Amino acid sequence: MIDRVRADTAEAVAGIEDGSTVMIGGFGRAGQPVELIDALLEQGATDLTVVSNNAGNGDVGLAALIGSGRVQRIVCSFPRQSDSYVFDARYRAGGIELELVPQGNLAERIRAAGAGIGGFYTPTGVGTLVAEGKEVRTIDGRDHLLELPLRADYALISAFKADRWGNLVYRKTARNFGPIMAAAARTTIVQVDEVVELGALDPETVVTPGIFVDRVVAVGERAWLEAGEFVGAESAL
Amino acid sequence: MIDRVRADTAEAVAGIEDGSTVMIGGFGRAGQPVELIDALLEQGATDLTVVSNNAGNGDVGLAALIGSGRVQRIVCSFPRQSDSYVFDARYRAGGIELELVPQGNLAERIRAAGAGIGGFYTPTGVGTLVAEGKEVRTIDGRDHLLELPLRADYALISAFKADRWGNLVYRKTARNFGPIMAAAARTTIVQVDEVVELGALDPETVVTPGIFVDRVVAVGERAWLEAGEFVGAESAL
Amino acid sequence: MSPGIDRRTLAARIARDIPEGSVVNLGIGAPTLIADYLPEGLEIILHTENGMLGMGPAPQAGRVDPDLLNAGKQPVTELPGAAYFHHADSFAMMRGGHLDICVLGAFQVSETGDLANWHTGGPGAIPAVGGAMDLAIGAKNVYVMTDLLTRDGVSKLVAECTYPLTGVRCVSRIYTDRAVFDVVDGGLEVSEVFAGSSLEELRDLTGLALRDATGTPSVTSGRTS
Amino acid sequence: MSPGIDRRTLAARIARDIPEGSVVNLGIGAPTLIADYLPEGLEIILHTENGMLGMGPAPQAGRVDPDLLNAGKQPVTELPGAAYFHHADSFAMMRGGHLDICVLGAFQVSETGDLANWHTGGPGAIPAVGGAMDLAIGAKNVYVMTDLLTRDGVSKLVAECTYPLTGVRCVSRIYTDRAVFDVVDGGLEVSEVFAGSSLEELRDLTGLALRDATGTPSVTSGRTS
Repeated sequence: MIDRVRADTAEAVAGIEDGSTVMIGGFGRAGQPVELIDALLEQGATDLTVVSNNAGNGDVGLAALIGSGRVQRIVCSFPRQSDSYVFDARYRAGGIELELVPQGNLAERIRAAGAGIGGFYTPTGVGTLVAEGKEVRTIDGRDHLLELPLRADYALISAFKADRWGNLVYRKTARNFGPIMAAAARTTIVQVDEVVELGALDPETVVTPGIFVDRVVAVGERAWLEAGEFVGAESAL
Repeated sequence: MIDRVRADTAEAVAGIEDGSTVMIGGFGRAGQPVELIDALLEQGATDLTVVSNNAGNGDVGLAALIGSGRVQRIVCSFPRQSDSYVFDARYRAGGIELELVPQGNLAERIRAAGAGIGGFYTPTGVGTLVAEGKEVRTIDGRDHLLELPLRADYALISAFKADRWGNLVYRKTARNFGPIMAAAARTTIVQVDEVVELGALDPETVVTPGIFVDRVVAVGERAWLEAGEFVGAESAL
Repeated sequence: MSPGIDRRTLAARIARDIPEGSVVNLGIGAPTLIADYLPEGLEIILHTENGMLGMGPAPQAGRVDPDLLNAGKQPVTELPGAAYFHHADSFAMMRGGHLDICVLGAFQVSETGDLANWHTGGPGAIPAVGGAMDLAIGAKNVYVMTDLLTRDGVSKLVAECTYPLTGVRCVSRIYTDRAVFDVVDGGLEVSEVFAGSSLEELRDLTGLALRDATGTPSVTSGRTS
Repeated sequence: MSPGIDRRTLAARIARDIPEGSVVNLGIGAPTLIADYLPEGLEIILHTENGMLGMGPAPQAGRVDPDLLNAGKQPVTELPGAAYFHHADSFAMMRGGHLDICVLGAFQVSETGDLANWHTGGPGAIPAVGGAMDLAIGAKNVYVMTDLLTRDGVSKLVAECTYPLTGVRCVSRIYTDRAVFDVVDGGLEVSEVFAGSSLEELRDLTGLALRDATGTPSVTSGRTS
């Protein structure tokens, strides 16, 4: 029997080595695997390279991981936000290396890693600072940059529901980087609201097939989903 | 009001010019837009380049279009099948040009066209006949071929249901090339079993958003779907 | 007092140029205001790069869904006809030329349509580009919404950008508080001047040789078939 | 009479080497038979390149769904846990190295693991490659299932392929009606000889310097975490 379900988040993140490259899903708070990041904080791996769209918000999740000094390098598109003070301070102090990648190139590089594409030509970034050091090639009269795949040892992502094979469905804009990160990492770890019976997910609507998933952990349903009322949920954004 | 629904298949294929490149969805019979191909036969456009996985089966659909002499060139991965006699005869007589592309490179080239990728490096085909004339590049110690996007003037595809914005859902393995061809063509024409009200398709399960679709035509529900019984359907394969 | 129109008036002005059926991405900040002025009853589809078409307005108080955000991480809603997709698919839409219009803010726009809107290049500045470069090169029509002058009174329309670029020759139209400019071969054309400004004054403020096209109706191209 | 085992016996033999949890693509033709011998109760996930994981056996008579086909365009069924996806995603799975095993037919396999299985190269032959090249370079383990000899008695295992290649150095194991061969650095190893054959005879038939590894247990690598 294939059973990718883990008992708790500690078991889900077990074995992440120092020096690993870890992709972390989410766009702002939506889809950010907060409970897995907390478990990674607890687990202790250090000298990490993190690939994520943002560089953390407030003091929790990715911001806390960065604040702990365990992230050596971050690859992202939008580190600076109104509440990214933890990253900001560390970056200004020279305590973290930043590779800034336009969001679409970030997504496509992650997709390329999962899809076995050795590299691709993109018009995004031509003539800008992010083109520095990159091959430029004119195709059909338009300049393109060569971009290379972005792989990871681990992906930590958040989905809505999973079955024990690791098939995933997401919810609204929390889908964002989940499907492509799941395919780009050697080991993909997913937190979900709920694990359902095999066969309970409609095969037409599975977004990430279990082939891309290694470990699944249920972190409990969020009260605001159950109630259909989102009073006070603003503070969770 | 955005309304991409057309009254009939003739209206759906109107305006296809001689010399057009036309993508035709389907893998075998599944997802093949038979009614749209029939309408294109009737419409009369000639000197076509067709992009499709196969080169037609039996005497109908794509085979009939090829048999009519209106396809000058075909780009596909698997022209020869047990019942591809129409293509076979025409090819042997020098009446149609063939560009053979491995199926994964075909799919990825179509995807690249829709995704604005100028070209990509793929390990598929290295050291084989299909590598002839192509740039080889070693990336991370592995040889790759440079492949370029495959665009079309028109895509004819088949889906299960649509709304008037052109949002599409597919059914089982009939999905195949539909989503990527829809994005790769300047004008995408879709036949569906049924057009449903805007809002009737669950936004989580829309596979092709209407942004990729220009014209939709309902060709009627297939009796075997209604009945849930597929007696005699073998003959339709 | 400023002789220009205010942001909301400008947002409403831009909204009038968006044809029904367009797929539009409104950038973070001021361009987001445009959504409030899209004509009731016309179907215009909003794209947000974090994976959605058919985005609706902000939710009512107490109805915030933390899984449903726009690119500025603000809560939004879902309209009938919406669709969700992942980030690679979302940026494929942009890069593949499927968006009709995007509206972005700017630090500077050059008279050839170069855009600078992501980085001051100053020492100590933390760069953050997000999806701006992808939008700038991807949408069929890239519009800029900005004040003509910085707070210090310096023109944002320039002969050549001095800030780091977002994209090269990508902007097609610039909506400012004083006038609307189109980027054409050979420079900028003024298609409309708002009350309180004049073409002479605009030439003075920008130092650019602005062509007068105020008599010509403007055209927006959309997906037509 | 042939001294080799028959196709169904060979299919059953291959099925025994597929560990639970593997994701497997069975090529068109003989390899499709393997599905019939996968051990009941073990979860092995079948991939079909036309867009499905979790493919089940052929439907009962009268229950054919024309929208549900395998790569050979034969009707199949859907198992609990299945998923559908489009062609680019399906081949991304292969190319990205996510399939554990594929089993392909062959015209020729070289002792360095080159595979020829799509084109005789003969005049008048119509080439058709399908997904073979993608499978050959993509799956973690590429197995070949074939008779050792052609109908004319010529070995399909060769020093170098003379037919046009499908992939270079891609095959890891060859299951034939006479023996099982592993491609290792420096040539072919025989891990198992079926009744009626001997290593000497295999060397004679193939003309290759086959190493004897019949004492060593064989290993299949799968996704383990």
